[in-house]
Amino acid sequence: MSVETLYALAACALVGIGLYGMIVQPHPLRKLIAFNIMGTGVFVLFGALAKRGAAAGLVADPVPQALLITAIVVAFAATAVTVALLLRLVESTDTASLADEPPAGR
Amino acid sequence: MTTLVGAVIVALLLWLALWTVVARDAFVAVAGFVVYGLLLSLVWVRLAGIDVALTEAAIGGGLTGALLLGAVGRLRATEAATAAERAGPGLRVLAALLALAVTAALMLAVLSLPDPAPTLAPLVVPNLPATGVGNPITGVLLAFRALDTLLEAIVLVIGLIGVWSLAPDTAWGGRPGLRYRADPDGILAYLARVLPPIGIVVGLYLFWAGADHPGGKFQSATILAAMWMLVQMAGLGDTPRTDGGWLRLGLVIGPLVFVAVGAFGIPAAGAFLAYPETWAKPLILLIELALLPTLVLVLALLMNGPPRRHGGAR
Amino acid sequence: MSAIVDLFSIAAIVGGAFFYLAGTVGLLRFPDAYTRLHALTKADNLGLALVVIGLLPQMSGPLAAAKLVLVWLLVLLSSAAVSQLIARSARRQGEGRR
Amino acid sequence: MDLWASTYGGGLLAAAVLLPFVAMLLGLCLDGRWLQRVAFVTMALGLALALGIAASWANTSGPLVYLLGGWSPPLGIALRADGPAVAMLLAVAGVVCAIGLYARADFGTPAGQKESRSAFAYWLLLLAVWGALNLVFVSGDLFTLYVALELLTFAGVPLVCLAGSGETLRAALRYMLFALCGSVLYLLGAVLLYGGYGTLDIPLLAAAVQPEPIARAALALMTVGLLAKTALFPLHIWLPPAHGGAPAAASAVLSALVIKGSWFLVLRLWFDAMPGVATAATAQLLAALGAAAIVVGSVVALRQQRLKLLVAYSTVAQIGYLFLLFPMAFDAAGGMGFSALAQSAGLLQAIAHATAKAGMFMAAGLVYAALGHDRIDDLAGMAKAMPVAVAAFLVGGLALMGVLPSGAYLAKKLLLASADESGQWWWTLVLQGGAAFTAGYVVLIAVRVFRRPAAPLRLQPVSMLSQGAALGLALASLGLSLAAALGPLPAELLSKALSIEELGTMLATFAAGALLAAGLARRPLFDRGAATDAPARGGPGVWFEHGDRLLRQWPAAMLALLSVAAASGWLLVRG
Repeated sequence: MSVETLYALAACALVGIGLYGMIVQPHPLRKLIAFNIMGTGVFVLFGALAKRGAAAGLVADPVPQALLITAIVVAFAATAVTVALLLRLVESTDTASLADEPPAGR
Repeated sequence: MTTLVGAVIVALLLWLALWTVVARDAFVAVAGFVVYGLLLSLVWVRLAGIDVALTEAAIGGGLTGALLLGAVGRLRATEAATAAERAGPGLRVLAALLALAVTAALMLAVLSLPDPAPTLAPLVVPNLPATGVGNPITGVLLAFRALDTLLEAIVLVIGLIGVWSLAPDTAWGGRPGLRYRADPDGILAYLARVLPPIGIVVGLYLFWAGADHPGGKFQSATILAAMWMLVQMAGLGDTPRTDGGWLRLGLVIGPLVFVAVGAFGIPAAGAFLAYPETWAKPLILLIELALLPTLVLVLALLMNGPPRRHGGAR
Repeated sequence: MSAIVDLFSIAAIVGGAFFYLAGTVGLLRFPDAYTRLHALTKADNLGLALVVIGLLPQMSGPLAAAKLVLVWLLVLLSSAAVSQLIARSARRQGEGRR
Repeated sequence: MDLWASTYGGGLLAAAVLLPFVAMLLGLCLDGRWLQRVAFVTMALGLALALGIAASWANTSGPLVYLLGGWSPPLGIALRADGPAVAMLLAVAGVVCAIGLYARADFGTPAGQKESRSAFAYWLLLLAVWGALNLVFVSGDLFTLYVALELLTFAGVPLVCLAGSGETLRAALRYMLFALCGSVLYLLGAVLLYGGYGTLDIPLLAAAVQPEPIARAALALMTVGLLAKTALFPLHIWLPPAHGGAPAAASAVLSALVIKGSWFLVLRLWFDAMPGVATAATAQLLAALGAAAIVVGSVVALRQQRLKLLVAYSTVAQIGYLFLLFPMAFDAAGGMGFSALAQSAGLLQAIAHATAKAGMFMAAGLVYAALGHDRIDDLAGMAKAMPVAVAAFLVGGLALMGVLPSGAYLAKKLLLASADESGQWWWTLVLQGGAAFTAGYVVLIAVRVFRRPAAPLRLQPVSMLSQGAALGLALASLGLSLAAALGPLPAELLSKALSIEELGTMLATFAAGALLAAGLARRPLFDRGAATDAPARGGPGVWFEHGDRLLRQWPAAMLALLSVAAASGWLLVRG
């Protein structure tokens, strides 16, 4: 098996691991970490595909690599916004629970 | 041999990811994620993506890790309550089965990928000279797919607007983050005096190298932002007021110059975001130079969080 | 000539790896923050030094070698500062006064 | 004709995308009052640009194309505007302008005051949403579309918690996390497509894709990711608290516009990027979820105590309608024989919903502003006290029901015709029955507002401009089919509009709606006493409420997400 395929398959597993964490971890921070793992799984898959696309004297296809840089920055922005939201939620309610608000009968 | 090394890295990576996801303690999970980010940079090196490795180490591992570490300390008190909501065994099994099914389907799809792989590299190489830059990734980012890069800068600014919008009304226009008071003779203050000059040189070097070698504005901006935050944390400088005119200007100068240069392309080269042949490299450098302050400010301010307090460095 | 240089590199890097291993074992096995730091900082700094020395003759030119040395100095600086901070925060939290 | 050449007027597309973003950047460095001025100037310019694009499109055969930087795909990025994109550009420009007029009262900065947090965030984010939507409509590249989706999410989420209360923060956080999960799935699909075909350009992909594992996995993942962002039942975990809790001017943006972005992308994927991969069976799944959304959303809407939450649940139901078009695109043989017809119907429905729902949220916000609450049981007398706002609400409701000559009426006609031709009679039932569910909550509110109040109402004055904007949008939705009939759609659809048969259907719809409202609402439809603290009625309505609450738990929603992904993947393979 080529190294690219190995990394591509590992990337699929990372997506699965991240999804599992998104489902079972109740704390939003843990969900955020799981989201980041899922995201990096997608990135590694793209990177492996880029390596597969090595041609014309380049060691890898530069287009996916450029897109990856964009995607990493976007994922960071997402993490920053989510962390700010979470900290603000905890500041104003003292809980980080995402559970449903009490049934509509306030 | 390479496959063996690859297999070891993959095994470690998956183990760390799993450990991070299932760990009981949030701090342990964050620590695991930081290590995972470092290991990931190694993966990028092995996947021949030096530019991506630098970005991942700087932003994905470094800034994200620091952000999470900062958050986890302030969330200690909330962990016990949410731990009570932990999924039961039945749900965990169901979740694992579904995640496994998705993984398996993905793997099947990946294994069915065509061979040889489709690639745009043969299209990039002959068109690169027209952009005047030597690093094909910079060529893609600032010429062929310049729109994405412009939008990405706008994404960051919108993210910052979103973070700022979470401020308490009373603190609006004030300074974000905590005011750090560190021992002026302590090691942190020492580090914050010694490291920034070196960091600025390294950051600017990465920026300059980006046109023709791995590196570029993002990696450079991350290092510069980190230096700024180091100075803040050592108590040597405060975070800026968020209503400052110069600060606001710095936040938007990058994308605005980008749009202006793009518009210049309409009369000069026939299309928005097109560069006249001989001017391509200077124009690209101009865009990158204008983006640098925006990126440094936005990255650092995203780390600082919403405005929280008035009053300055007393 | 090049074989001797290669042998030197291999020896130095293997030596560096050994110190890393020792440092990591110390990190995992030692009882409290101070002894762990002790193992980590001393052994890892020496390990890194050996790896860098081993790699120096392999670099393409003096500029690249200088970069490597710069990397080494930066790591030394940051690890010294960070271990000091960790030790101080451990003392503030009262660890090791049992 | 060369597929990859910029067309005349193509540059307007780049201008339409960049104008709101540039205005946002300028507004960021300007003082509060100037920010608002910039926003209004941008609205006027943006509306003019959208009209210009429509005019250029009408004068060109085929879509408008613009190659950014002169680089043609697959290396470069092309902006393209076909009929659906032009229609959405126009509709969004119109709705944004109306919302802007409405929001002046809530987020305006009076002379001499400093910039306030909420005004700063609202105007900048409104512009950001607009730019992101325009990008969604005209981008021809799947990765640029990913960035557009993220722009839309990052701009939409903070709008939810502008008020800053704990509950809205929680709603925003849920929205953020669930939407992020959706974006990752979308990006994963795009990555797979690049690995399979070496391009992310939509027309190039359409020419290259084959019904094979890689394309099927990509389509399933991307569709489900987008469904999560659109909040199609049972993935509506984040929608009711987010849309119900935001300030009305923000709810209108979120409910009318933001969810249309991800929905539009589903359309793009199914009909433009991968038409050969989508199957009739998967379309049935999407429409089945849509039908469930209509029933559950409408019934739970009837059970709400607050007007804004009722409108939010109405959005859950109306999103369902937006997915009924998918099976109608397929003919009896399983090919995409009716895709143009179904898309037209879907777009009409989307625009009708955008206008009507924005109007309804604005009306609910005005009621709240005037009364100080929006408890449905205490709305007696409002019809007399605030006729314009109440009219906006009810007209919007009628437009959603598909009363003549609303856009929803025409959309329903188109879908019914397609269902007949392709022999899918069961969707005829859903289409006809769905209107009755919508009628349910419209009748409920009508009965409540026309009651005589127990005590005279004391109202705060509200802006006339805001009321006018709300009513204008609702009327636009109600008159949409007239505009559409003047345009590209077959006029004979409206020819039988005034027949006895049609009037009978309408009356039957109202009657069925009244029965549903009487049977399922929290309180009897015509309870005389104003004893609003009496316990709510039980019965089948409660079961729906419980089911809805169960599905909106995080783990349940995530499991539903993965199950829908797995099911659509399976149905794509089985064909």
